[in-house]
Amino acid sequence: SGTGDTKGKANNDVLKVSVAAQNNSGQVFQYMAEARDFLKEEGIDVNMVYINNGTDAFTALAGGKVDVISTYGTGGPLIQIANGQDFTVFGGYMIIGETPCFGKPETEWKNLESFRGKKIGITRGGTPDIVLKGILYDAGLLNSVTFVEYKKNQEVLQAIVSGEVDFGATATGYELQAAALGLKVKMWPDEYWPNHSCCRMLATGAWMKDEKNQEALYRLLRAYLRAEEAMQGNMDEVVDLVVKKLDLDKATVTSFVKSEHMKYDSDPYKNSVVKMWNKMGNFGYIKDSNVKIEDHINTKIYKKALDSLIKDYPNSQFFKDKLVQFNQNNA
Amino acid sequence: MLEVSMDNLQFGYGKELVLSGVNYKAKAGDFVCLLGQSGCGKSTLLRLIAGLEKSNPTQLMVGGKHVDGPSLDRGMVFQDYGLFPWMTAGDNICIALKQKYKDWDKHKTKEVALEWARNLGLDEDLFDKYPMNLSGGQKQRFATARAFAIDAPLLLMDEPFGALDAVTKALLQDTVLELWQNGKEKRKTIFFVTHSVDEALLLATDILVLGQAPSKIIYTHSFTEETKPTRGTLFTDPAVLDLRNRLTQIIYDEINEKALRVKQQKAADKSSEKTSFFNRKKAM
Amino acid sequence: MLEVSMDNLQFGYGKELVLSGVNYKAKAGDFVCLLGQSGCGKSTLLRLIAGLEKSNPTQLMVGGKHVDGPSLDRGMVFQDYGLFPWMTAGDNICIALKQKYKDWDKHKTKEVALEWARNLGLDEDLFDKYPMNLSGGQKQRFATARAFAIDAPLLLMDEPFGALDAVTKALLQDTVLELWQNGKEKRKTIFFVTHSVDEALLLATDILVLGQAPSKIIYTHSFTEETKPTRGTLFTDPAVLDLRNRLTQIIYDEINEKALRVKQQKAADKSSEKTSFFNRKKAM
Amino acid sequence: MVKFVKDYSGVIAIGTCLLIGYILLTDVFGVLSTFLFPSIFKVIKLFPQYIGQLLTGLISSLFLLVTAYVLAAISAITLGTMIGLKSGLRKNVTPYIYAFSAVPVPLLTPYAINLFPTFQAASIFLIWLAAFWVILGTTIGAVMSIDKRYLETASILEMPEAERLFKIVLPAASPSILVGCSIALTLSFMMLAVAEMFGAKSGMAYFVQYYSDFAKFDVVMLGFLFTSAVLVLIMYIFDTIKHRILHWTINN
Amino acid sequence: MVKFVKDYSGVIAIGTCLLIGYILLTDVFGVLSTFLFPSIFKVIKLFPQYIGQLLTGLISSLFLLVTAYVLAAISAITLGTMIGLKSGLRKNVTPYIYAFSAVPVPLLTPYAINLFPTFQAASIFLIWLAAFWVILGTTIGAVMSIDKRYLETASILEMPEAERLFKIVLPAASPSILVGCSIALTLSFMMLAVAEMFGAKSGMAYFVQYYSDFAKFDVVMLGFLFTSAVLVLIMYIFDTIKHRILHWTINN
Ligand SMILES: Nc1ncnc2c1ncn2[C@@H]1O[C@H](COP(=O)(O)OP(=O)(O)OP(=O)(O)O)[C@@H](O)[C@H]1O
Ligand SMILES: Nc1ncnc2c1ncn2[C@@H]1O[C@H](COP(=O)(O)OP(=O)(O)OP(=O)(O)O)[C@@H](O)[C@H]1O
Ligand SMILES: O=C([O-])O
Ligand SMILES: [Mg+2]
Ligand SMILES: [Mg+2]
Repeated sequence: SGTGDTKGKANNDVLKVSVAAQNNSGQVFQYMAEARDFLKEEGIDVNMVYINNGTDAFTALAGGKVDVISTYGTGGPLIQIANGQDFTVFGGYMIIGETPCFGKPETEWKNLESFRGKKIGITRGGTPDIVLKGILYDAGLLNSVTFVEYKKNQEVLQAIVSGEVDFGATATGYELQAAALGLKVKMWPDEYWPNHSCCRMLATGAWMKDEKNQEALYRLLRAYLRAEEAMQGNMDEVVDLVVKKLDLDKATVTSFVKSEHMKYDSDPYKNSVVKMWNKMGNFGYIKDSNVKIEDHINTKIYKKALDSLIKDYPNSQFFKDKLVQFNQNNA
Repeated sequence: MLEVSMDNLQFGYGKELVLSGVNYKAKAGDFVCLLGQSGCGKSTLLRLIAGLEKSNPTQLMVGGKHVDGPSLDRGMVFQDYGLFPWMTAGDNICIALKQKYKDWDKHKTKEVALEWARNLGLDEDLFDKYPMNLSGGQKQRFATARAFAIDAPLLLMDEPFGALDAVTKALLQDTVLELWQNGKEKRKTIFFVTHSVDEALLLATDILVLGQAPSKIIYTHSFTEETKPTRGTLFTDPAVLDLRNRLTQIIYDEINEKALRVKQQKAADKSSEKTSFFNRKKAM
Repeated sequence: MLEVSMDNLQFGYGKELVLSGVNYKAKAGDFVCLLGQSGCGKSTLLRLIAGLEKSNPTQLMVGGKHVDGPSLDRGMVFQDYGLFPWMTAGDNICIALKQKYKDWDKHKTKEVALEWARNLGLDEDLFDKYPMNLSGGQKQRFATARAFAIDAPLLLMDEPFGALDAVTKALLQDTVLELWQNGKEKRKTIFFVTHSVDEALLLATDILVLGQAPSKIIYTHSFTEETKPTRGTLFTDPAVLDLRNRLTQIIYDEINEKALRVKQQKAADKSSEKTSFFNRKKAM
Repeated sequence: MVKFVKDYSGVIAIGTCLLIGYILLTDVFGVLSTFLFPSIFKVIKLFPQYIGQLLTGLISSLFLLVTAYVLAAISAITLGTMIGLKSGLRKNVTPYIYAFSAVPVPLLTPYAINLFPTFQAASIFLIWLAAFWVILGTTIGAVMSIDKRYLETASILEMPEAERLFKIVLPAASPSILVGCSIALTLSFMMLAVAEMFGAKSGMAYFVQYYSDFAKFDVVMLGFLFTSAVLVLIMYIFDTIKHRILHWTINN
Repeated sequence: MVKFVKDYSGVIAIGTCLLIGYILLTDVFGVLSTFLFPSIFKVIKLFPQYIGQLLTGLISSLFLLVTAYVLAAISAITLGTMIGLKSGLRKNVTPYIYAFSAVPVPLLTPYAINLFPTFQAASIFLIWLAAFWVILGTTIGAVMSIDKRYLETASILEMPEAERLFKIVLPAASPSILVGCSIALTLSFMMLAVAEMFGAKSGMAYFVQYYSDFAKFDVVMLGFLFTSAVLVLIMYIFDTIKHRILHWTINN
């Protein structure tokens, strides 16, 4: 199948892959790979399809309308898998997203205990929801708080402002808006649950059986890994790309792209996924499932891409470090 | 030129009987005028013949066959005209012509429609008006023109000249007679409801008087070719004058009998002292 | 008992003039019958007096004031009845009574409505029927009963007895006359459109004949208390017979003149050879 | 019972066909995705387990629906009648009615949450808004095209405004207004999908969305069936009322 | 120009009032949240910057709208006429119409994505569905209540089915059907909010949703204003056509 020696020369048997993503989360690897021509070099043609609702995206993936989904968190896809969808995690996009828990300035928050008896606004099934519930479950507080569900992060913010809820957790990119509404970040979930796993990249198992498709994913991951390398120390360029692509102001983009609570990472992070799976079982998001999550994580393609890159770029410390990280997190 | 036979015809809206035991046979080519008090069932009878109300298969036959729905064979002028308000008056005639004469082109259809309108004293400039912008008599004449235009062998006309001034009415009566007579051996059969005894005398070969509800035929009169009144003899021939008085008297008696019945009913019900209006009148 | 004066009254729908130069003054208590060919503008004139069409402030006054909208002072019977189809026939009378006699209770209102219906020969069991289930003549009589019930000083009636049989019509003519005469010094002013010269002769104190469009008054006749015909003198008094012939002739001439005009126009337009129907008739 | 079967034989026949069609497409030939279109037998078996939740959902949905719908009917019919009767007013406000109705209700959620004190109020507002536009539109249309003879007769009787409205204008316009009301009712059900997406803990659309988020499409299907049954029942009641109001228009 | 101002003086006056009211509520007294309700001046200034995106959005939205709407109008009027004319059929299918219309269109996105080959087809389906229910409902209602005299006259003339349909049934029912069509048009706009949430790269509702996610509520407001202007324009055209079709009902 794939060869490692595509370096530097345009591939003439270009493979196509369509990737569904939320149009409002920065597709940084994609932007960078485009900007640096990595996609062309790797012989992969990515068609981005923007779908704003997880369920719609999962349906599109299951029905073969798209080949890959990239930014729908971890929890949503795991629920689908638990219910019998033939999805497989083969890579990552962010290991932690910037998913703060907000509150009004006057609302007191010292530690997890401060949540007791309070109302927390979330968007159901989103990463902030699952991570927060996981943390509260471990702290034995899950049954002592009331969760109020919204469909959009905007609505969560408005609900905090209007006092309908005491706290609210949102997805990436709302920090400045929250500040504009006079809200303050009260806690960062990733401080309580490091590397909890955020957006995963998935494809269906059936689709991935085809060797040509494996080759496509392999090329995609190579391009994205190269993009990830290129991003190191170049976050300003990333910010500019996102500003241009998303028509956002620089301050907003900077706030999440450069945040210490945001880690872009293409590693599948099998261990984190399994941990989240187990926690979701604990607090009831996954029930009576006889699915083995390990069957739905494929780390081989990523490993192969990484290995080939180390071979192609023997001088890159970055890829070597990625391998170390891989070995730690994908046991 | 279709014969119509009613054999113990009975009909009611819901449970309430309107017609009961109506027996009559109109020969093909007869011109039958229906007289009768307001509300006695004249329109209902026409609707039955037209096939707009369901009748019992054995009780009503037209041209030897049971009537089981309306058809182009039976032209009708409705008491309330029934013009399509979304078409010009002229198009109301044209669409009828189009059904009958499918091979005519637009031009020919319009020519003939215009001719019919003219025959009924309707100016060409009314042709393009919508029904809502016509006077009562104009609407009525367009409806009549439409019925004439399809040249059906059986024509059912429900007070077609009720809204016309005396002169226009007289002219149109002549037109109908002419139309009917021109048919020669293939004369149309016409059922013509009117509230004017004179009109009936002038037009009919046969006059029927309908009685109280549930209504049956309480009087019939047939003219022969010789006895049929004309405009000349209508007010002079003693036989015709006598017939006019008889017809008027029959309707009058029928109305008074009903008023009496109502009054007795009421007296029985609540010994009301009020005298019915219709009883106060001793003579017209 | 409202006087009506028209001073060079002019009116048209859009650009087309219907009435032009109508001059007339009806004294309070007059019973004015309007005659005229179908489509000449009789209904239009009544609508103007009723305030349903806008007239020029100087051209039409009722009771000394300009008409700028309809009012309870002017009862109207529409040519097409205008009953509310969502109310029973009886409720159509009751709702009118309620507007005029606001203090009456339901029972009293219904009693009076029933009385009016009875006066027009309508059975009590028709009272609860919906208009769509009534015969043409029944609808017309309910509309008349409604107009009578509000007891307006000015009554505008557009062919109110057009759909009635001869006997019922005669009885109702008597009722109208009675109603009008009973008013004594406070007699209603009545404008009554009819297409029957006889009806006009029997009812009117004043007869107006309207001419061709744009229409004006082409003939007027007033009766005095003594010369006013009755049912007895209608067909015997030579003066009345003469007047009837005159009126008929006027309308006839008017119609023929128009037909001639149309014909000449057409001849000029396209040298058509067709003879107008209205010209073929030499005499009625 | 025999009569019932006879009266509804057509309905039952169509239902049976639909059912068989679905079974053929799923269980038998597996044409449809089994994930989104589960076996109907599986769905029915879930009923006892979820009936409690469905009923709770029904109650909270009905609270939103009834409140919003009644408010919408009253406000839209009142306003629509006014606008429909006054052609001058109509000409002037029509562009604004169109302009405001162009704003997609589903995108107004942040505004609703901001402007209203509770999320229930915001939910009611969103349902109200959708129903309002529909009833307003039909009412204006209906009132505009009332046969002018009726209004003329009313003005000859010098009816007071209120009586004219309730005895003449509304009855004359009622056939169209009621069509609008029935569409608005269906649309209100649709808007539950928007209104119960925030701040709700139960509700018929919440139920569907919730299990859809958890990829339990058999339960989702149960929710759809339940919602449909509820609407059919409500529409049956609505039609009975409508039939009573409109008996004077019935032709056959 | 003078004539224009005179004809539309009421419209302009109302517009001015609304504008002043908004300015008072925002810039002057700051009653409304400045976050969600930005200064109108700020919004207007954004116009040149976003006009390109808005126009691209307009084109892709119009493609969805026109396709879905035309299909909905044709299918719903055809079906509605059939059902409205045949009272037997009507009785049997009505419960199913209600049942299917109860399913909230916004919750059907996964099914649409699954069943249709492309995202665009799925989007069109969702808009179609919403418009379809509305037009179907009004058409059935309108056809049902056609004055039976017209049908009687048609049957006396033995009109062929097609002619009866186009010359009698549809014209007689057209006043109500067109009210339904105009509501359906507004609703189609609303459904853009659902249809452009997946697979779209531009569109009027996409635009609003996109900037709403990033809390750029000034741009969102611009999107609303633009959408409204488009609908007002479309409705103006629609009303002109409607007026032409219905000239025979115009009373004043
Ligand atoms: N659709 C209907 N439903 C119930 N009753 C009706 C219906 N149509 C007519 N009737 C009743 O049947 C009787 C006969 O009505 P029909 O219209 O045949 O009378 P008519 O002789 O034509 O009267 P007119 O001379 O007044 O037109 C009347 O008493 C009327 O009230
Ligand atoms: N709304 C309208 N718009 C345009 N023209 C009209 C309108 N109403 C009536 N007309 C025309 O005005 C003329 C007078 O009509 P009007 O109804 O007053 O006649 P009429 O004397 O009452 O006739 P009839 O005896 O037939 O009822 C007619 O030629 C008619 O076509
Ligand atoms: O993008 C996130 O799922 O937070
Ligand atoms: Mg009759
Ligand atoms: Mg008239």
